[in-house]
Amino acid sequence: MLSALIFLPIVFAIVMAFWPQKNTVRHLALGFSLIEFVLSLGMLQKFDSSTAALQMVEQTAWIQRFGISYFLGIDGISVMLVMLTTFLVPIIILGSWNSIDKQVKGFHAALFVLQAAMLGSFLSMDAILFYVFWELSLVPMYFIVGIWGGSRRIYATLKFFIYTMSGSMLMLLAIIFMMRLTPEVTGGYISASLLDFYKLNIPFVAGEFLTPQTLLFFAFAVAFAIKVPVFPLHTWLPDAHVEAPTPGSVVLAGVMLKMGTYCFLRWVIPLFPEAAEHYAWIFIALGVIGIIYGALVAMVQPDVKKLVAYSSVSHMGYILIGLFVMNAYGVNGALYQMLNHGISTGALFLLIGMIYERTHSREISKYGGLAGVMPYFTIAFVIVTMSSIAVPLTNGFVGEFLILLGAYSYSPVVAAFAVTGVVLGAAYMLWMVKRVFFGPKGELVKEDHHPLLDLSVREVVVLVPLIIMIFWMGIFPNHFMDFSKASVDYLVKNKMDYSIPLSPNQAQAQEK
Amino acid sequence: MNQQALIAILLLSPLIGFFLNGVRFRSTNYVLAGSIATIAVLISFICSVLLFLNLVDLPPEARRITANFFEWIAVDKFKINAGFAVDQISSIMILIITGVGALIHLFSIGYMHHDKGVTKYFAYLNLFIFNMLILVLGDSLLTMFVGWEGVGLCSYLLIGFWFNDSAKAAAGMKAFITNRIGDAAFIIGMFILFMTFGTLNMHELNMLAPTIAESSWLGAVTLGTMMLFIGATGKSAQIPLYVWLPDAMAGPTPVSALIHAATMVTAGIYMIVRLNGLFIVAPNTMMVIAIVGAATAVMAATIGLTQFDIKKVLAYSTVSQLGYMFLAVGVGAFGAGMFHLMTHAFFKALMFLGSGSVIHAMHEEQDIRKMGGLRKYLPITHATFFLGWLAIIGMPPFAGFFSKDEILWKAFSSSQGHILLWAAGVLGAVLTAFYMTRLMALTFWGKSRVDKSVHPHESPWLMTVPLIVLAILSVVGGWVGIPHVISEQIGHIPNFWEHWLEPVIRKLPTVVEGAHHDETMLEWSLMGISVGLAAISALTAYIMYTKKEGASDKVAKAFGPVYQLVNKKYLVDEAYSAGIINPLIEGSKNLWYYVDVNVIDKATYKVTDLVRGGGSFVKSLQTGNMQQYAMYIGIGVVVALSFVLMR
Amino acid sequence: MPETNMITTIGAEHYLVLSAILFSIGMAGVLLRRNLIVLLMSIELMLNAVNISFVTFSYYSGKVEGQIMVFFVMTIAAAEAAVGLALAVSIFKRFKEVNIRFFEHLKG
Amino acid sequence: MNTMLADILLVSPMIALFLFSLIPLSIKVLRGNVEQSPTSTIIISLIGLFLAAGLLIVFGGSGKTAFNGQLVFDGLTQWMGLIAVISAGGAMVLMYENPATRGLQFSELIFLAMNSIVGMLILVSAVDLITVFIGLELMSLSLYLMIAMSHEQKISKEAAIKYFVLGSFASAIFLYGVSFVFGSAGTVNILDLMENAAVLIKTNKVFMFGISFITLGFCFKVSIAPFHAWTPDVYQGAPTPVTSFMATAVKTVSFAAFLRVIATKPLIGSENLFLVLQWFAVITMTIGNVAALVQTNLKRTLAYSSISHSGYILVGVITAGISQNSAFGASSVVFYLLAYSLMTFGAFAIVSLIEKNEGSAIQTDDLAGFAKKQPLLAFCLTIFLLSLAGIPPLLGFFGKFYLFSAAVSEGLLWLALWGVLNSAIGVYYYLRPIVVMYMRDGDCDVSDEKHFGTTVAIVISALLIIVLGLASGPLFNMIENSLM
Repeated sequence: MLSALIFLPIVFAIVMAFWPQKNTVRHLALGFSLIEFVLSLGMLQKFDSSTAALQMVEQTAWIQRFGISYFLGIDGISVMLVMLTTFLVPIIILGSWNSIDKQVKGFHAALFVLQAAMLGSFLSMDAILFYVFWELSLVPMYFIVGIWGGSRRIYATLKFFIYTMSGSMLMLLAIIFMMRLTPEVTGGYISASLLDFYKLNIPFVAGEFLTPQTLLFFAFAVAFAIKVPVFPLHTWLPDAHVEAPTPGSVVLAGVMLKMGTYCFLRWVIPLFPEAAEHYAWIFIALGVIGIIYGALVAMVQPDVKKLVAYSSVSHMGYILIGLFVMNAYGVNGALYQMLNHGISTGALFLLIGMIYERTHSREISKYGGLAGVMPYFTIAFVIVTMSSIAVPLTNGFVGEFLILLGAYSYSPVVAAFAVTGVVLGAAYMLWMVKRVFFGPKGELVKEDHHPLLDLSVREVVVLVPLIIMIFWMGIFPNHFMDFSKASVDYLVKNKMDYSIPLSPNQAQAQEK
Repeated sequence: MNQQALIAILLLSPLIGFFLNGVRFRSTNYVLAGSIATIAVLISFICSVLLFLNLVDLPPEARRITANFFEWIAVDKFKINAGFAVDQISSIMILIITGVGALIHLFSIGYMHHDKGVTKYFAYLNLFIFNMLILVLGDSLLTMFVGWEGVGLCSYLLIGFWFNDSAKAAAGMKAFITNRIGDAAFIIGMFILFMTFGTLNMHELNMLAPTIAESSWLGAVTLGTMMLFIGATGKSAQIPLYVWLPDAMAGPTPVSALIHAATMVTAGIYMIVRLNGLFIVAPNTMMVIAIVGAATAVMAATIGLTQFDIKKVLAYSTVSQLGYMFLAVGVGAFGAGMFHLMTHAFFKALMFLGSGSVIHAMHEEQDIRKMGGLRKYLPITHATFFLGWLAIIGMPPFAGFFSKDEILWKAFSSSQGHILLWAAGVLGAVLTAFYMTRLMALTFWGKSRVDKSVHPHESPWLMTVPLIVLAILSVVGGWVGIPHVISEQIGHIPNFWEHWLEPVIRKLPTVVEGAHHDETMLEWSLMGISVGLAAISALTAYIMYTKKEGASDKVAKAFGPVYQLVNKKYLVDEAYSAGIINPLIEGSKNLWYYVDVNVIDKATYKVTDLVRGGGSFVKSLQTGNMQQYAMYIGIGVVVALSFVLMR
Repeated sequence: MPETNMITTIGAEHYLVLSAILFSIGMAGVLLRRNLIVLLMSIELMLNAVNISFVTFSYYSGKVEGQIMVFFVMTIAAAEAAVGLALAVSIFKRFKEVNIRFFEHLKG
Repeated sequence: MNTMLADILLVSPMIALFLFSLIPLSIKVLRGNVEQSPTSTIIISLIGLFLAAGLLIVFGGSGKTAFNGQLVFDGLTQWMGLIAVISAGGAMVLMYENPATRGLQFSELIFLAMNSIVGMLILVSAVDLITVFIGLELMSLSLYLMIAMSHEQKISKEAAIKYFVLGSFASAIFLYGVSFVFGSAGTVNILDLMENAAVLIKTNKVFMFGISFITLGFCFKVSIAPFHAWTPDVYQGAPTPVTSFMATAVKTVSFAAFLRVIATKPLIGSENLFLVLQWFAVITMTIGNVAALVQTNLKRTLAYSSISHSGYILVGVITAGISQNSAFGASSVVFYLLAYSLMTFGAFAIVSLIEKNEGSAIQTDDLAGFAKKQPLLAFCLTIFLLSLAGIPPLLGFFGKFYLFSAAVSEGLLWLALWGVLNSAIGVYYYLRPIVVMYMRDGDCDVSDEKHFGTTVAIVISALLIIVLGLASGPLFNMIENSLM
């Protein structure tokens, strides 16, 4: 089942690459992505949300010499992110219907490979398999930004690739090092299985930096922190977002950034609990700085896409705090906020893409009074804005509130600083909305030679699911959180001695 | 009918109205839009009345109807239901909201009929009612917060309703962001309370509140309530966050009446009354509330003296009146605060609608210097406005008198009270009387200064009917809470208000000890002082602005710089932009420029430059001369050998 | 290795030192001379130094393999000389130049 | 007689190669110095290569020694020999289709190439230092001529003469070392040396002197800094097919011999030599990567990249040297060389295709628009470069993975750390050509010559890189088992 989820997109990509007809490529891609989404719904239906156990496990030996196996599994931590990925891809394809006009086949093939790699990173339970998918996801993204991007696309895509790659190189070394340690717990053989990694008890000495656990912790954490991105490592993100084509931005913000935060939860915290706890303050502090810094810098951006990119830095700061306070509120909230950010920022990028298609400009100062010209577009944009600034009954509120609650129970000071993001978030988003949509008609809005048509039917179809999700997730968060609660609560309770439980028949299967 | 279903209908009816109008927001059919919206609110009003009657049927201590529709957020110990409660306090609120709301909807049909966005307008208005109902019915702080932010959103949308005007859009934004500052504090307050009591349910919080007052400034209850109060200062426009409300007058006038006078802005007071059990054990918070309330009441009133925009005057008046309410709850007079909330809702809504009628008549002219003598053109408006005026300046037996008097008495007599608070209240009353009279005089009385091109005319019945209803309410609204001292004299009319609220309101002891008679005397005399001073003040204003031309200018000149300062609203807005907003924006630009571009990226480039420099160095070694290469080999051999053999 | 006396008899050390000196001369030649042909000669010199060293070791250890190796080395040296000269000739025919400083086009 | 036959069977691949190398040349001589069609030449030699590879597979990996312990035929011989033969075969296909090498003297070129391969096979199987030297020289001497003889090109002559002078210089150093080993240990057979080397290393400075010279001689051949300086010039100057030949086959067998000498464990028992090699590895990785970063010429970039890969492989060689009773390190080296040969071959093959005329220097920027004109080849080049950069799931990643995990398992964490840091630098210049191909507009195309064979070879390499990458586990097991 999970293999099908991962490899179906690869098959799709191959079919795409050799598809003979140029003009049906988009329809085909849309169909494929919907098939994938339906498949993931089927997976969701089979998913048992009452247990923290690893489900739908698939394990086959891959590189026996190193105990590397093709080991897939899903639990509450990953299930919703998988759904997010499969949910966003059809929307992205539909959303980029007109904006991608060269090498259409190549684009969709890359998109499917990217989807497979992202799903693979979420589902892998083997360190090397995970690493393979993790790195693989860079390549299609690299092409998507580099080929279909804006004018400084090459600079941006290289920056993106090298930043991320530098971090993950350290992680590779850390994985190798950890594999060396596994014989202690497996009874003599090397293993790259995450479950065996969890059993490791890596020595930790508080306060001393050069101890294995601390070093490994930072090797992993830096790799993921670059991806998230955490404050001083974030500068690739605005460039990548601004230069990426709309679908690229959506995937990047919607799913790829989540890979970083997801891995904090899947890898860093359970594997190095002492170090994570001991150095949590660093990441919480960086999260707080990220929130405030991202918001302040977003406020003064002249480019609307860059503004949203910096808002991502701010939002990811929340998620980071939620993860590192390591209590049920924070972690549940962070996991939920990952979904929220995926949906609302994805929607924002789609909306910006739609207006960019019409005017070919993203400069805020050239807009103004758009609300009078494109009312439906404005409604959608304002709804998404509200989600982004976490107005209650939209999805953003639930996540942000829980994260703040978690932060408060960790330390009121953290919450006090983090809560400024609530104000600043509203400030930069609404100021942007005001400048773009309200006021007298701006330079671009006035011009007659390209009439600004309101949303087309296709664009409405793109946006409606996202808007439905915004409210559904805001009003009935339990419908979504129930899937992850068991796993997250289990993780929070047992983080010092974590191991994903296996249900009896799965344990048997693993024996074999 | 099932109580829960009633609550559901109450809530959903405006929401459905919102959707019905929302999906066809471009329509200009104002009759249809207005009818849908008004009927939706009317249905809610009927539900409110039914619920109120149901509540009356219950025994006083069991007067509480709750409805839990579903579990909203449940993580670990943090469980919040989509739960709503109708009790003595909220039942009054929903009556006010739906009742006044319905009237204002009706008024709006007339007022907005020429506007292209009329359907959108009604959709927003319904959405506001929905959120406001959630705010008042929510039985936990978090559900209240949903409405709290929701009304903020609607306020944002409605203030910026005419978004083509940049200033109006900016006013909406300002309102939202200012409120957000309060909301941030509100969130922290919720956390403190949740961590302390393990629940956010307001009923439970009141139950769990300690019985002994907390004296420390850093106690959980004190801090928590203080944070909630900061939230309230945002929503209810108190110092230091009041600045958004005057700007909010950019919205259509009925909106000002509904949101920025009658309902939304009173949410802060409502919240405090709802949590009176908690606030009362935090005397420090109470003191701060009282002081802030009194200060706001006086300060806003002084600004009101100098304004020439009819809506701005009313706006500052609202801020001032809200200050009164905070003064009331700050001295522990929760019942009085609620009472003033209600009467204020009546007369301030009336005055706003009246001003709307004037503006409508004057073709969007809002400057009172260009009005005058409108009495003869707008008789109904004038009559209703006149009644409202009497109510607000606290002339007995109009609504404002009873509530304001109650507050002043409590400010004097409560254990939390102080003579200075009382004095501030009286000063506020005097100033209110003055500027309100000035407003009346400049608008309706005296000589007409109306521009020749404008031909004022009385508004249609759709607009005058709500005015009349509200005027009646402004007159009789206060009679439900006639103080004992008066009721004893005029035939023992029971104080319904106090009686009704008694089970849910905790009271502070009165400190003015002594014989019952002395107390009564005192109360009478205080009442006399305030009413008398207000009357004198009103008379002065009347003379100054109708009889003696130019007197006002002389006074203004006499005050000179002080007048300028007050006229410029104490330069608070300017101070905020110079002290906070501009530095923030400039600082952010620098942050972006220095940290992102010059530090982080530069550092990255430095690393790349270093690597590239290394590359260039290696490149420079590669001269192409093979003997040099052989030399490298030789050096390599020598170094390696000496290392291998020497050590 | 038999006992030797530095002063009275000519021993292995002397041969080895000679070999080292020759090797160094050859090395210096490769490093310093400009003429391609001299360079080739220097390389031959180095190889011959090796040969001396082989013979010395062989002689003093009484093992004959060392001398056999010299044959191999000589053969290969000859082949190398042939190839080297062939290159030199073809280059000279083409460019009329045997100064190795001429060949510095490939660099950087 | 039986031993004789056995020995001959063992060396049959070399014999076969030599005989097949004679055929085209003889035909040319018999026809009165008239060049026969290059197609038949290449077919004959490829048959020879296949035969040699087949014989190597059949008789190679038994672990037997031939000719009185001069040659050994074990797993290492077999694997390295196969890699060398196959990549050399690929290079010969390039020679056939590259305008710079496919000329009047094609049969001579092929003859030299085949004999160079014979030298390689001797090199990988030699266990006697003198035999090693002979193999080395046979390989190198042929190579000097191959570089020089392709057409009247100034830079190829220059490359040849540089390579020749420096190569001979290094050979002399190597040989000088051999003589000292002989002098101190009384034998130059590695198998014999193993027995008493551990003692000699601690006690005998002359022996250490010799061993160091030998090691440094190898360092030259595999272009370890600071002995690398010839590499960029020669790789750039040589005709691209010959460069490909050098960068893959020659490097592989040089490393094989290096590995055989070093992995004879006691030899690296000297702490100091061990440290020196580690430093060399670090310097090599760094120099290769940083210098590649600032190159504009594509071939030169690949040459520096090849230097940096030598650094990575040296890490593996060192690991193999110090590991006790484990073929892990050695297997990782073999695996890496396999990966490296495939991807380097592919990269050079594409460069060879793009070369329009003799001596055109392909700059990285010249690739602009290649993806539009030749999507398949551009895709393959992408695969090669990503594999070189170590992006999973391609073969290059697993090569690095095995190499570094071997290093980590032997406690060489800092080398592995340095290696991964360098890989991050490497990513930049490996991505550059991809950027140019896909993201810039231009009209880069392959030359008009026929290029069917090269294309097939490229596609096969690309497929192998993907497939072997996914199936790297069993492959690695096979290698390790055969090296045990």
